[in-house]
Amino acid sequence: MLNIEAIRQDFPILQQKTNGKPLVFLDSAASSQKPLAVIKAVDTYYREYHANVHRGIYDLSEKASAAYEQARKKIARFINAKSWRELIYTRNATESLNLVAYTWGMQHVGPGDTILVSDMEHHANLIPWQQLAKRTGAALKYIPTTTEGLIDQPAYAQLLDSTVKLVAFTLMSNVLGTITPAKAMIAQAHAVGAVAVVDGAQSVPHLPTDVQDLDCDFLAFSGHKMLGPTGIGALWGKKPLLADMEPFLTGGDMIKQVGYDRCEWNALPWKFEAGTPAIAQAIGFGYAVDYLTALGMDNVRQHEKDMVAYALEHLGRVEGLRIFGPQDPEIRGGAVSFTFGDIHPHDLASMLNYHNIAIRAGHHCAQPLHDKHGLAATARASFYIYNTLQEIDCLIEALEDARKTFEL
Amino acid sequence: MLNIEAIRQDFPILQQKTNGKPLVFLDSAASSQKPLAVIKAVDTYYREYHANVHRGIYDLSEKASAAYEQARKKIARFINAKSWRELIYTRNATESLNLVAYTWGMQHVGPGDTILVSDMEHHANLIPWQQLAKRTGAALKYIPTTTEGLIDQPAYAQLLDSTVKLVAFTLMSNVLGTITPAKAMIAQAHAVGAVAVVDGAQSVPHLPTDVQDLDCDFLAFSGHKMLGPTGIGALWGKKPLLADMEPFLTGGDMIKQVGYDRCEWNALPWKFEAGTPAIAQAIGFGYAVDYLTALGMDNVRQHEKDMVAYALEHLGRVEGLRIFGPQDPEIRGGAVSFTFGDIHPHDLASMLNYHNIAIRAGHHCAQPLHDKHGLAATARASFYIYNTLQEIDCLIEALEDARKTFEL
Amino acid sequence: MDDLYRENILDHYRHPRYKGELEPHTHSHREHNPVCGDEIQIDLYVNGADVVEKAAFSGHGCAISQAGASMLMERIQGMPLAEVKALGKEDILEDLGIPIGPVRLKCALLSLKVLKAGIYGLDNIEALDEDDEDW
Amino acid sequence: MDDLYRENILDHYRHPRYKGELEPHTHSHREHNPVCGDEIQIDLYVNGADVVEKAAFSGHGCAISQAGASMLMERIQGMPLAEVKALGKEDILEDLGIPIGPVRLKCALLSLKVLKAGIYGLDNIEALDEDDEDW
Ligand SMILES: Cc1ncc(COP(=O)(O)O)c(C=O)c1O
Ligand SMILES: Cc1ncc(COP(=O)(O)O)c(C=O)c1O
Repeated sequence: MLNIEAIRQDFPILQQKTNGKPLVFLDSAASSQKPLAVIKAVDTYYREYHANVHRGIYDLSEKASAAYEQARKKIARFINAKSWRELIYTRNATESLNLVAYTWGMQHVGPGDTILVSDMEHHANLIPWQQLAKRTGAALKYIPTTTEGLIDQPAYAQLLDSTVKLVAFTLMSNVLGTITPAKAMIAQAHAVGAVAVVDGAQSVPHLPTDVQDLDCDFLAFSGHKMLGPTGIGALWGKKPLLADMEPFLTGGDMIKQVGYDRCEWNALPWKFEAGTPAIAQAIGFGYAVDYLTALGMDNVRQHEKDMVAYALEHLGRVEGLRIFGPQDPEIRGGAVSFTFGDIHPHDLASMLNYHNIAIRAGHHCAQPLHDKHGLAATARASFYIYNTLQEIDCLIEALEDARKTFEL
Repeated sequence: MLNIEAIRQDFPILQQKTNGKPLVFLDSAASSQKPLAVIKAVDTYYREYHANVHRGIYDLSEKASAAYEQARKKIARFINAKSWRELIYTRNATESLNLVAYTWGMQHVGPGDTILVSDMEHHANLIPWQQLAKRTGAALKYIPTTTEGLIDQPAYAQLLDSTVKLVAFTLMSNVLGTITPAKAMIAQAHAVGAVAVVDGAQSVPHLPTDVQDLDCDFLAFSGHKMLGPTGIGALWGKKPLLADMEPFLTGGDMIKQVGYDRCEWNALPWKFEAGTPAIAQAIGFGYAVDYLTALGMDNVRQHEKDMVAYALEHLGRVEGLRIFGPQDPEIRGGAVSFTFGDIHPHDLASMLNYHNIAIRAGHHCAQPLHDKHGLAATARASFYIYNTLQEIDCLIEALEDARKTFEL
Repeated sequence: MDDLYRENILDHYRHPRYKGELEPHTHSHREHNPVCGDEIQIDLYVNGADVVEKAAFSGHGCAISQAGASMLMERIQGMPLAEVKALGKEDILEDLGIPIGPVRLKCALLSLKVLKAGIYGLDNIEALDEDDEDW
Repeated sequence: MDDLYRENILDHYRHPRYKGELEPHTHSHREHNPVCGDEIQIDLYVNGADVVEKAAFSGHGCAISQAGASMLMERIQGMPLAEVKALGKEDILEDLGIPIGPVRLKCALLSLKVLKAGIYGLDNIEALDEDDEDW
């Protein structure tokens, strides 16, 4: 069990009040808040040991390099990687997915091949594949989801044939909350010889992750959604795949040897990290992972289930409120998207903001999914380790206020 | 004139002592230290107003978005851009250069075309062009530099013909210090219809920059070398060029509209910023630019000239010490590379580290240039706004100590 | 109650003025804001003296965009075209009379953009956006 | 004086033991560390009893890599091949007897890598590196 009150003390931003009202932050699916341990790790880095990494032969640089690589190991262990060499730092999950598309994709996908993507993906796990299909002449096909937001399994099975080279899908939808049956889907993809790319942007922060058990080929996630700094993310990939891939960005640090007309790439993971990296951010990411590890990801998940169960029950009772996605907390995460009568989600978000409640409104970077459901926008409340059941009550109270204002 | 003592007070790291010795940090060409204003800007961001940007309809997100975009305007003005829309955030100069290679390069360069690059470039402004040449079938040719490290102007003029589509060169060498005659070189490139890419990683931190006066087409630079956080850099480009370019990374935030099989890109600059950006880092970068602007870039440059003049004179008198690059402080920046007898630069750096003096040793990510000069490695001392003439004296004293140890 | 939704705005939202299409019209333009799904069409009838004799809007969207459009229609009835062309952001914000953050600003200004694009005959309202905002 | 350059190391650097090439040899391998330009070749003569009867190194580089190579040569003269194969990082660091940061570690370990690559017949010492260090 998480001690939420103790956790809340670690987050300076939650101590703020606006017009006497505490902040009710229900937008962690977009980006989480940061605990003091992470904020201080970054601060201390700049105050005490900043220097460029890897090449410096002086104490500061050695200390910075060690911390940078230490953080990588923490993050790699957090997802149960086989080796820290499989963990590549990126800016965010988006860059991680683009990296795979630009490298593995451009090397292995061609005309006649198929790329499979679920139809509920975030733009980050959709547009890179559209672009790859355009560049290579491959076909891009969509794995349909049911009205409730579940992967249409028979349809998926049918789409899988020998032309499929790559399957990409989210482990947890940022709109519907759906947790996909990733392990089975990956095995099915492997059975036809396809590589499986998992978007872990929502799942890694909220669920225990074990890439060896999942057996996926690539996993993308972001630091900022899991208590870490902005500007840092990760791509995990299986070593043999990464080893065979051409580099993505090129420049300093990713080479072993450079001449005027040839280059030899550096060992993994540095082959994929060109230029001065996000050093402070990587270190902060490591502290974020420490924080989550100390809480225990099973506990993090349990708290989320409790929140979602409460939200589904109580929000579900609000008249005129329509919740999207699976109704069973066991197969969904803490992003709860909804509409409220005909109040435009933008108006709803503005109203709630007046109550110092932060939710998101829009298509949440999943416009095709919204189009498919005939919606321009939804409102979304999402939860994390610092949220309480009472905050859901606050949300409901504010919704009732909106009902009055808009004469719903 | 800079008040160096006052400036030093702003840098927490310079207050440290190791074994009673203050830190003599002479590796700012690799990465600069950070003033309190920047450290605190990042810290305050996380404590008080972190939220994902652009789409949030609540106070935190609006505040974060405003600060993120405000920083962009500051940075754009710092280099005298025509519009803030020309300023794209990247991770670092390396990513900026890769962005140009992957987008403008892939769209406009083909077989039979020529890419021109100086032979003293940092790997970041070299390998992306090697890769582009390889991918497109274009020829990559090198603008030679003289033994002193100056652009060989007649050779450059001769290389420029109608096949040249892109010319890329540094405005200030990170090894030799050379300030290239960029404005003239750009005009010459334009005269044959080529686009001019300037690597400003070293120059933007150290010199006043005016992209409208230079008339370059693209300028790449990094925040971390100019007092800013790690994990943030910038690409500036002329609006018409940027507008015609395909996006680089794709995903959230860089689109206007997304369907299952088509996309419409967002307006500049966001078309090139996919996913959750390095928000805290961009804001910190803005504060770094404020700090430099308050000092005045003319003063920053003057201090550097004073440092270099002193270094060339006094280091130049050390027996057995060989300095590379131009001897005239007017045409060089504050990176001073040297060898000292036959002491290996790595040994030199380790020795100096013992005196708490941080210099760099190696090929400084310019291996071909080192090969060309028949060197495996050099030692490099580099200066910034917080360095004093006395620190050069410390360096010289420590070098004399190394002479004794190695019986030079 | 929320400052953002003062009675004035809610009133325009619930009871929009000059809502509908105009026939005949001299100008008609429609735009869609994909981010929130707001859609506004504005029809004008401009007479020989270059005066907006009639104006009407149609479409749907959030309270801010709809109230903003309704207020704008009120404002421009009988207005010389030259004055319409001179209308700016400030005028819309003045009408709404509330502080508006960057995301909602797009909602608030949608009708003005549609109006201007209609008058200037531009297909793409983003063009206006960009030209306006180099700094 | 710098801890890193204790008399012991400087002595090996200035007066390297077993420097040169071996003829005849049973094993010879050379590697180059592009980052610092260090280059080391190690020649071995291993007899029928699988004992390193003779070992010598050649090449050039920084004090750490050269002293490290010299010390390693001293250590392995007359050593059974099985023991040579069992040599590790720690042994080299013990010989050098000083704390060594990550960049200089590459210098310190270069000779060990050349030795192992020579014995195992690997072209690429990086392979050893990677296999060694998944964690
Ligand atoms: C001249 C030059 N160009 C490019 C770079 C690359 O900068 P970054 O590592 O920040 O991408 C550097 C920094 O080392 C440099 O000195
Ligand atoms: C499911 C999913 N995938 C990918 C992303 C992209 O993450 P980022 O913006 O950090 O790159 C997000 C975040 O919005 C997400 O929710």
